[in-house]
Amino acid sequence: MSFLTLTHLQKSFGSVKVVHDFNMTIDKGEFVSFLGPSGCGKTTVLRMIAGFEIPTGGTIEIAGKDQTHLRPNQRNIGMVFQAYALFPNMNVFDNVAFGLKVAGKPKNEIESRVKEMLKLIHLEHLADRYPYQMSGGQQQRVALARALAPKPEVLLLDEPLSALDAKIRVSLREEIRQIQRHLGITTVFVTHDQEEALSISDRIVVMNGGKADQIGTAPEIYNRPATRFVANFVGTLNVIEATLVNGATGVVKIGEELVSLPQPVSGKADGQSISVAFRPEAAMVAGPATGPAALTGTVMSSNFLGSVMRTKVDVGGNIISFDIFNHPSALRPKAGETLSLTLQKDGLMVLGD
Amino acid sequence: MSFLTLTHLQKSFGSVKVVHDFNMTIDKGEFVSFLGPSGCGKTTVLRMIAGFEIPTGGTIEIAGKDQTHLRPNQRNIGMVFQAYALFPNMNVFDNVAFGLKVAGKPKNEIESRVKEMLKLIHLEHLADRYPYQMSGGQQQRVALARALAPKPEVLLLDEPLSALDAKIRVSLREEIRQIQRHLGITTVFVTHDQEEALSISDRIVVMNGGKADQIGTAPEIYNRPATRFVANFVGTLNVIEATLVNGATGVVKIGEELVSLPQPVSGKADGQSISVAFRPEAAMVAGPATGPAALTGTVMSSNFLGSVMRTKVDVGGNIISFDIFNHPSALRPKAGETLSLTLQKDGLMVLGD
Amino acid sequence: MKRFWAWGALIIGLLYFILPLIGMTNFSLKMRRGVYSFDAYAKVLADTRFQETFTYSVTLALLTILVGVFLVVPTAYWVRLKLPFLRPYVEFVTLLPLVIPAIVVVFGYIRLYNTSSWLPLTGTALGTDVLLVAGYTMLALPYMYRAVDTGLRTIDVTTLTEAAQSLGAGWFTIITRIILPNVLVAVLSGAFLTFAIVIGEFTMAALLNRPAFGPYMQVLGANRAYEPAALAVIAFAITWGCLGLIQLVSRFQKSAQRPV
Amino acid sequence: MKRFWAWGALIIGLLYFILPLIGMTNFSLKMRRGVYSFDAYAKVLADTRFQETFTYSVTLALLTILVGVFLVVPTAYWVRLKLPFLRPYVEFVTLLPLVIPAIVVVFGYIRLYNTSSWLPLTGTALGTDVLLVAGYTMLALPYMYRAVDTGLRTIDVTTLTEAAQSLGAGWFTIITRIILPNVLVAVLSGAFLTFAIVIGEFTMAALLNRPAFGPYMQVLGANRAYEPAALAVIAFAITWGCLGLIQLVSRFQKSAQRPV
Repeated sequence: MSFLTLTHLQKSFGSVKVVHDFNMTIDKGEFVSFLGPSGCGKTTVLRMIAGFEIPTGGTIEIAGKDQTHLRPNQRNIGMVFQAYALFPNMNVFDNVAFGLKVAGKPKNEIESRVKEMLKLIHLEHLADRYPYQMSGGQQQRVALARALAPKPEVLLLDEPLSALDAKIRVSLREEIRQIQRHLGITTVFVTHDQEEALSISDRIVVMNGGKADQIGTAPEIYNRPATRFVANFVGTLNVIEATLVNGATGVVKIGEELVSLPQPVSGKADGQSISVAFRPEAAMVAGPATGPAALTGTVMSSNFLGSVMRTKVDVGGNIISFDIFNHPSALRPKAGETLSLTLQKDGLMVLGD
Repeated sequence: MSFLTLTHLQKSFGSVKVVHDFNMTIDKGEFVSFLGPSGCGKTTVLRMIAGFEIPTGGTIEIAGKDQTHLRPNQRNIGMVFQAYALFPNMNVFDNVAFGLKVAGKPKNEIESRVKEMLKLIHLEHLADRYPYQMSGGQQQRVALARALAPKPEVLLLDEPLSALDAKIRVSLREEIRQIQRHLGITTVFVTHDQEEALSISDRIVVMNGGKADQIGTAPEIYNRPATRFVANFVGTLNVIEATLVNGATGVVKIGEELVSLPQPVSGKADGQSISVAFRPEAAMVAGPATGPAALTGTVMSSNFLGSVMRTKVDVGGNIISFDIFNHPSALRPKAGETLSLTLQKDGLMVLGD
Repeated sequence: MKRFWAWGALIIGLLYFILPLIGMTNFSLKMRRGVYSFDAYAKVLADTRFQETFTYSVTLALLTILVGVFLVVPTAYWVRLKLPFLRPYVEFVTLLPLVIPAIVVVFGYIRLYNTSSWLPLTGTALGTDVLLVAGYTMLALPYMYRAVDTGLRTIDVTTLTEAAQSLGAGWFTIITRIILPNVLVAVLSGAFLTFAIVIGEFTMAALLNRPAFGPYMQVLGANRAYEPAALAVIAFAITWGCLGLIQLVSRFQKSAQRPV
Repeated sequence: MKRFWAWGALIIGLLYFILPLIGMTNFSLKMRRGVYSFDAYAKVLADTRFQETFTYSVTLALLTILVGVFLVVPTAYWVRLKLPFLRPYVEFVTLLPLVIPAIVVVFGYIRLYNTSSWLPLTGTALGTDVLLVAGYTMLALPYMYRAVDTGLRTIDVTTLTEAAQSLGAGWFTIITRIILPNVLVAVLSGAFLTFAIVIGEFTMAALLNRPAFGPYMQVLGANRAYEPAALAVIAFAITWGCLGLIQLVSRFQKSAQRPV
């Protein structure tokens, strides 16, 4: 049931290849995020879907119709920009009505549709306001309503939350997701903020150097990163040295403990050393009963970050970060202290390249 | 051993009072953060310490000497700005040397001091670079070296990390803290980012509407917020309704459970309803043995945020957020499910105003 | 210390303009010996030559503004939107009239379009007027372009254009409904400067021998004593009034479109 | 569609300048009947009146630039730093010379400083030169101020000043070591425009009766055929060359100071 299909998409600016062979199919009603550092090509792909950039190669299809060479105003697409981009000379009502007016809809239809949209974003009472009279969060909600008013087939969001304050960013992303679910509109969301992508998406595309490194759900991306880049870009990563005991069964030796990894290990001979990675939350201060893998090290620093406390431990030269939830009566590890950590077996990963 | 003393500081711009009666003493070598939303007056206090603003009332003393009416270039202060503010016409060496040249130091002393500073920030190899040839993080480290070169008595940091990327922000804040500890320089750090303030400071001043709402260490601020504003601004807060059973012993009834709070409750009669607040990490999914306070509710949504999963539960009309650490094999609560939560007793707080 | 110098510089700058003005105004009121009177003004306003040349120059000024707006607004918009790399060059081109003396341009025109050329514009009054408007447009170009470009700088041309496109709008709709309304004040202020320049211009009108206001002022200045002073004060009052109006409009527009 | 119009407008704009230039250059080379020659140029350059008036105007131009820089740089800096609310007014004041005809200013000067006044500047050649420089400075003010202000806009004046202050620097150090080096290109480009304006100016010099280059060009233009064309081409070549140089310098400076 693929709705938006990108096939062998390529884009070069002069001699610089920004997007290499990008392929993806997105289902109707799906919410997909493009996540990556600046310059990875995520915005360029979005702009090609919108029609603002012409692909150097490849095709873009929406609902089975080729869109590759249509001009932006010939495509049926709604777009929300980082900078809101409300028309400063129009009030909220006229901004939302703009697409409908351009399409030549009758006046009463425009009026009822605009009202419906303003209700959706809970701003019915601000219809007469001008953009400069509203907060950033309100402006971005109006921009969303404006994009949705002409009933586009695809909604494109280009870092819509980057210009907003932290608290509003979180509440607006939840609101966007809720509206998207309610309307069932196919949506592509571009962001460089991993937490945003992880929390909001049906699927995430992690992009790096103009191609998709991994496409998957949030837990897949976070817990089973396909490449070293994905593992490092999404979340914090600890790496320790281990010795491969049996590749076929995935058994390695960490310190003095034998640990079987969730997957078998290929490409390394038994007895060779191997890098094993894990997330900060996969390590815990060892209780009385030693866990499946134990590491002993010296505390280097312990930072209170609010809901969690992040402690760095030097384990034989590897710096391991681990998190524990804040607890008013919890003891804070002190620098210089010796500490034993246990690792959750299924949180261990062996990274490819 | 108070080193920097602010006494009854006030500042008005025209008829607008930006800072009301601000009092604080900072010890030698201490790292203090001013945390608050924009417009709370934190930057104005910093700029008064630097001498860029003249207080409407009150005094500023450094090491026992009154500085209130000295001009900025007569004070012995180092300042780092959000916008780096490196001199674009000078290379790194000349930027760092500027303060020493102005002070008329001999040439060989300048040279050795600049080299020492560049070593401190690990940029010895970039002495000949111009600001435009460096990344934001590098420029801000040069700005730090420039501020420290003339051996100021107090270092002022005005949101120095706000313009940087997330990953660099974290690593640079650790570097700043390490250099500050190494030099033992008294430092005031202004930020609107709670995680930054919590992780880096000896003490934090939470500012609101031109005055300090609370001054304390990071765990004090987070776990024992003095006002409702502090509780809401720092971290996420859940609020549930309870009934006060015995104010003197601090016993309340949450649902069907009797819970004794960490402190006694005053100002409410026994039997009255009372709002009890707690952080998302103080709630846990109930195990087989029911904990000190149990709440049952319906799951509304569950968001994967990377290292933690934040779940929202509707408990009798109150929306409660709670976090659990990500775990590859952990089950994700589904919307509509019924869930029991236990609360950690010492995570419960009663908020004043 | 330095504050004193800065204020001093500001005051000197103001005196530059105000002293000559006061002197001249004072003088223009002294036509009747011993008392202040508006005799000079009455004389000037009653002169049919004044009325004719002023009307002529106003007409040409309005034509120049039309041509300028038609030339500059789409160019400046398009350069900002699609050819930003051309911006320094276009800006450079629009600065040229400041450094090429008007006299050069007019000589060029006369050589090119004289009665024996392929397009004998200077042969008829209408043709010469066309040449004059062309020359004025060139003179006014730097101001018009700067004004419009500054206006365009205050809005995010690219994103607004893309937002309008994604909502289905074509170029005509974008320019008339989005771009023009947002740079209207800038266009007005450019138009006004153009007006002021054309009204006061002497060299081109004189060399092309057209009955414009500038040459009339020159002739009057050479032959009379009080009337030219009165004329200058009138001209100044008109321009000052218009400038004040522009400032008012732009202040109003700003306060209506900027975050508070 | 619209792209065609935009390019068209650009080309028309260019033709405006280039056609007259070509026509005139062509004409200036035709002094010797039937063949192209540089006779007209040789004649112009050999004229002692040319040498005298050119030298005079260059001297006055340099003086004007000095006065302008001394007036404008601290003012623009101080206004940006401490009196930003004054900026629209200062900008307005600097625009006035565009709308007050030079003729008004000169009449005012003559009335104020004539031989029977409290400061009889027009009584001596030196005094008149002082008046002329004052008038030129006023004419050049809009360009100088705009240029310097644009230069100041590219740096964060406030923060750089505060950074320098917190490192112990006083005002003199800040202006000479931080501000001036960073706006040097802007000052140069303003200076150059001033130069071009002063060299070509006619009205003020003629009315104050000083031996400047503008009136010389006018006299030559009225009495000769080929020489004025040659003169115009020479003037144009000089200004164009200088403008090109400024562009080069600013391009170099930009690439040396902007993020790559």
